[in-house]
Amino acid sequence: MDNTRRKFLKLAGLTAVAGVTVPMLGSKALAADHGGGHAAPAEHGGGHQEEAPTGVRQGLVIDTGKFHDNPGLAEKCQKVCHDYHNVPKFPTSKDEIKWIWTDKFPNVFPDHSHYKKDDRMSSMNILALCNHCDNPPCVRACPTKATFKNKDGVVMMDFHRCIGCRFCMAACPYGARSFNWRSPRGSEDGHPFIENYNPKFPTRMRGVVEKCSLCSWRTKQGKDPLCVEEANKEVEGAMVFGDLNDPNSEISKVLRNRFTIQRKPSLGTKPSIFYII
Amino acid sequence: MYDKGKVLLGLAIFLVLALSVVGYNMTAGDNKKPEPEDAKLKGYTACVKKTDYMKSSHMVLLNQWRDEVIREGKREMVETADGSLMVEKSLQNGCMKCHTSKVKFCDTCHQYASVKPYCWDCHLAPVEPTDGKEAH
Amino acid sequence: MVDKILKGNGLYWGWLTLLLMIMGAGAVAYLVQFNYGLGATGMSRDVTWGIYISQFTFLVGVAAGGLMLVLPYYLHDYKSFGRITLLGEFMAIAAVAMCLMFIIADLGQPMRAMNVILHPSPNSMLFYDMIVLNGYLFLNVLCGFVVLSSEYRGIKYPNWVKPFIYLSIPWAVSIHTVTAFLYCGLPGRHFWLTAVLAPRFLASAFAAGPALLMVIALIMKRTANFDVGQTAKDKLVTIIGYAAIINFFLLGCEVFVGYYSNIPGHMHTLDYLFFGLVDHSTGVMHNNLVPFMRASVAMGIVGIGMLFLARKQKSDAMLATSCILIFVAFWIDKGLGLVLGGFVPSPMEHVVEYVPTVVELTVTAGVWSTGFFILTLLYKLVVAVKRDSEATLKIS
Amino acid sequence: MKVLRPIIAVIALIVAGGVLGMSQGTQMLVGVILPSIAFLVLIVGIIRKVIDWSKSPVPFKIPTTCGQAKSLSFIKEDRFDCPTSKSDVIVRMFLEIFLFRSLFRNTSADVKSGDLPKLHYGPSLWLWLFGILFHYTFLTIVFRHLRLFTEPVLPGLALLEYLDGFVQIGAPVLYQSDLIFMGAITALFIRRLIMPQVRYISLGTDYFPLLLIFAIGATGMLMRHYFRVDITAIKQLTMGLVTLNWANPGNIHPVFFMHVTLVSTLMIYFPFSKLMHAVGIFFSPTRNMANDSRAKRHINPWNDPNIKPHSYAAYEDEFRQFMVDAEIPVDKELPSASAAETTEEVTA
Repeated sequence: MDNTRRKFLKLAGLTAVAGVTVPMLGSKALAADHGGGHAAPAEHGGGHQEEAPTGVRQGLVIDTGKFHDNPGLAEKCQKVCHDYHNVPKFPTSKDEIKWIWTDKFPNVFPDHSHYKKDDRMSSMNILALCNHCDNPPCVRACPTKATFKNKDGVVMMDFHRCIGCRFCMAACPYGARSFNWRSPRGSEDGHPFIENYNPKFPTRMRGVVEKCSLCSWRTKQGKDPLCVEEANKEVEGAMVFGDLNDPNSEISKVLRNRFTIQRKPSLGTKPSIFYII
Repeated sequence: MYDKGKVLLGLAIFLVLALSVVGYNMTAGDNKKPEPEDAKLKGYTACVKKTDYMKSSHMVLLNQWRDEVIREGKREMVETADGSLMVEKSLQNGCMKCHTSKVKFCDTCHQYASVKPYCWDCHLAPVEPTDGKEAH
Repeated sequence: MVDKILKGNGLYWGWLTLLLMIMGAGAVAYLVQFNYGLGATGMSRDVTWGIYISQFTFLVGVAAGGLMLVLPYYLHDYKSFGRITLLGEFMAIAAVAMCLMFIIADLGQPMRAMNVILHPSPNSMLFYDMIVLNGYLFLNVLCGFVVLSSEYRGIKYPNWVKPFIYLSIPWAVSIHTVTAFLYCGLPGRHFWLTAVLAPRFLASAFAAGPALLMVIALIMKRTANFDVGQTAKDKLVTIIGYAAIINFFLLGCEVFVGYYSNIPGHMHTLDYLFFGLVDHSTGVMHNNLVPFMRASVAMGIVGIGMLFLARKQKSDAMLATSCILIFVAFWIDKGLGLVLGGFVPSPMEHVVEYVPTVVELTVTAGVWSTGFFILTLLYKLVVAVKRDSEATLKIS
Repeated sequence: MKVLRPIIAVIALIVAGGVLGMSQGTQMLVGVILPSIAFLVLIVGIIRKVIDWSKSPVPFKIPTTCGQAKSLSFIKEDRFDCPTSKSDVIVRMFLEIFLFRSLFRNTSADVKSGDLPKLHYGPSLWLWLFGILFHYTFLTIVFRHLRLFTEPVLPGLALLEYLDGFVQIGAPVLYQSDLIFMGAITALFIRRLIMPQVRYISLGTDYFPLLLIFAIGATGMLMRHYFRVDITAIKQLTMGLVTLNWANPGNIHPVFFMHVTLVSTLMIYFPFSKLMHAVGIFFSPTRNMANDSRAKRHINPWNDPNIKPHSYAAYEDEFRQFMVDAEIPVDKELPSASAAETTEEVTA
């Protein structure tokens, strides 16, 4: 076989690795640009090592106002996520599984005073999802390393390894984790829990914990997470995804310019999800 | 011979048990080794490893891929054994692209060897054209 | 020695048969749960641990409580405990066995349980819990059987076992401390997030464990004609009583911190447990556990009073009643309130209550029966060997 | 060292199997011909032995008892330790075969030195424990192997495999029976080596089967977990064996042929060795007889039918005169003269 061709292919493979460098340059620009085969440096993490010694830390900014002004947008985000990831819908709330969902402001931010808040805010439905904490208690609690923080700062689940002890669920202060109380492949009264299987993504089996993975399978390719893509499709800037440790990333710019809050910051978990109120 | 009846009965039971395996297979009919049906995707001429290796150790490779992809974030593609093309490190989106039928490819040998991997508890098999419904 | 469990009277075999039947029902219920998934239980997305883990927590205490029976004999050479020391060790074996069964019953993927060893994660408290529980089981099996078989052989236990006995004493403290750390290291669960959780666990354990043993000893006095002796019982009363008082003192500390500081997170669960809590988003009052928790406090206080009175009046019946009261009080306190209360309110400030299902209760009954089955066999052994050796002593 | 020769023998077998399994030419020999012959030897050998045994009479009734025999109504009888009926014997045999009961009753005596040395008898259960673990896991493993000898695979085997590999460790999954099996046989072997009195009575024929079976287990586990041989090619070969449709083995790793050589050796060795206790247990007179010698007459099976029973009374009748002459006391005196006369008169 042609040696140069082999080398080229290897290089092409490495562009997938280089995908992690994508967010640091601003996800918008590169998401469009992707596929052109960046000749990015092969080394993981690229060149921002000196400026941010902690490496990549992917995060999200959610502009709650934009969601409030566009009712139904949050539900669309949830649908695109749950559809793609084969998240089942159970008839009983006890069995419920959700990766991204909405709840009222006082429920999402119980630590913040709700007394004499404006009507807009108290009626707001806030998008909630795994906070991908920089200091995740769930990862600390997991006895098998089935949940762990990856190199991008994303808290991941390895469904193959989870023993279903639910220690992480007790540890998570954000209620972001769901357990497969029963088989997601089943059905009740003729209604399958997963209406349309997405053949590109696995389902889970009963007895494991699952949650949002910040679409790590996509972000590696330089794309935004599904919810971000969906939200921004309708309302520009409703959600911003990027590397929090890169001062030049769009998300860092947003965070510098806007007032944002995090959920339960007093617990020291350092969430990577920020909310513009 | 003492206790003739009992001894002969015992021997008969022993012989029947010992030879029942032969008898079972004689009556069970076709017991030839089935050949997995292979449908390669256009352009692909080889798998990611040699056939011999894949036959004996595909589960090891799959486990290795799983750890690399999920745990280490090494999602880069791998090239086929003859270096011709790249394959995604994924059971659903890689392997099953070429081997489009779980029933005809995976199950043939697994059934023959009585192996029941739990891959398919979570991973979705491609839709089988024969019966039209999803095989999961 | 082991063959002694095969000889017993009708009562013995009848009791074992009853236990076996409940165990069988538990096994069937577990199969149902295994096939359906943990959804067969009353646990939910918000209350993720139920009666299994709460029983586990309580039984770790019972196991650790064995320490209070072992320590005086081995460490202080307190001879009156000669007959109950082994009972304490064997109670710990049965209790730890139940703990392990409850953990397995609670796993979503029990077949992957070995992952805890295959992928050791020293950052997880469950990893240490696995080590200390299995270690404690090993230590008690080793020490218990070596000491018992030495007695059976009419000799003093060998010296090499002494370090293991001494090790088992701090180890008993460790099992309950680590189990408390499972809870009190979790941010965002205010009810558990308290430094006195481990001391409170130990206090209630040192009361509940010996209380159970006292009840069993009184039953054995009647059915097996095996008396642990008045001195031992009197000493046990002191241990149970003071441990129970300390537990209530620590509970009082919790209540003070919660209500005087007036921090909502610290008050919510106490409110829920003793008065009921309203879910702000629905306006519904939730107070399932209130009668239980109030009864627990009442039974505990009455039990402590009766306990000391029983000693004064030398009444076995009153002693048994008081011990049962204390045991049940702490079973509710730790076996229901502590674990279930910790999940209320949920991280999203919703109040979701938990009611165990029949399947779940049957599995629980099955595990308890298995524990009592093990306990019966072990105690049968102890009684038989003790009788033999004491008879030999009298002859010689 | 009596253990040395068995070790050498087993190593030689492993090497031979490996070498022969390396080339296509000899694979047929070691993979097909050898196991076929071995199976025949096993079957024929066992049958021959059984017939031989059944021709050997048990001269006396020797129903070894371990408990109170049936006696007066107020004495409690120990039914299964001293059975008097056939059904109780069946229970005793069942307990013996499935629970190894006589081994469970094993006791050991030891003297503990102290101020006063004490002799103590107590149960000794380690041998029973490792023995029963070894036998039952071996049985499980044999059953599991049926997946290679049946097509379609026997129903029920899948469940057995699932339960045996319930704890999902590794891929292919590790069987719990394999682990227990290897542990138990190792313990049985070590027992022979470290206990002086057992070592003293152990011969090469005691070590050899243990080592052989250990090697079978070890090669089997290596095959599954380390070399990961092509299982379908192996099943093709094994199915050829049982359908008498011998196929030329395909491309199979030599470790498989080591395994087959060792198993074949075991099958050939079996009928001529102590391993025949598996069959012999049915023939053990101390276990399979009812203790009814007082209730039923046991006739010595090798009695010559021409020799009639000769009772003492008849003997005395025959020799009374001589006995009286020799002044040996007799039960019945010689008929007195008068008595003789009256008799004669009556007869007359």
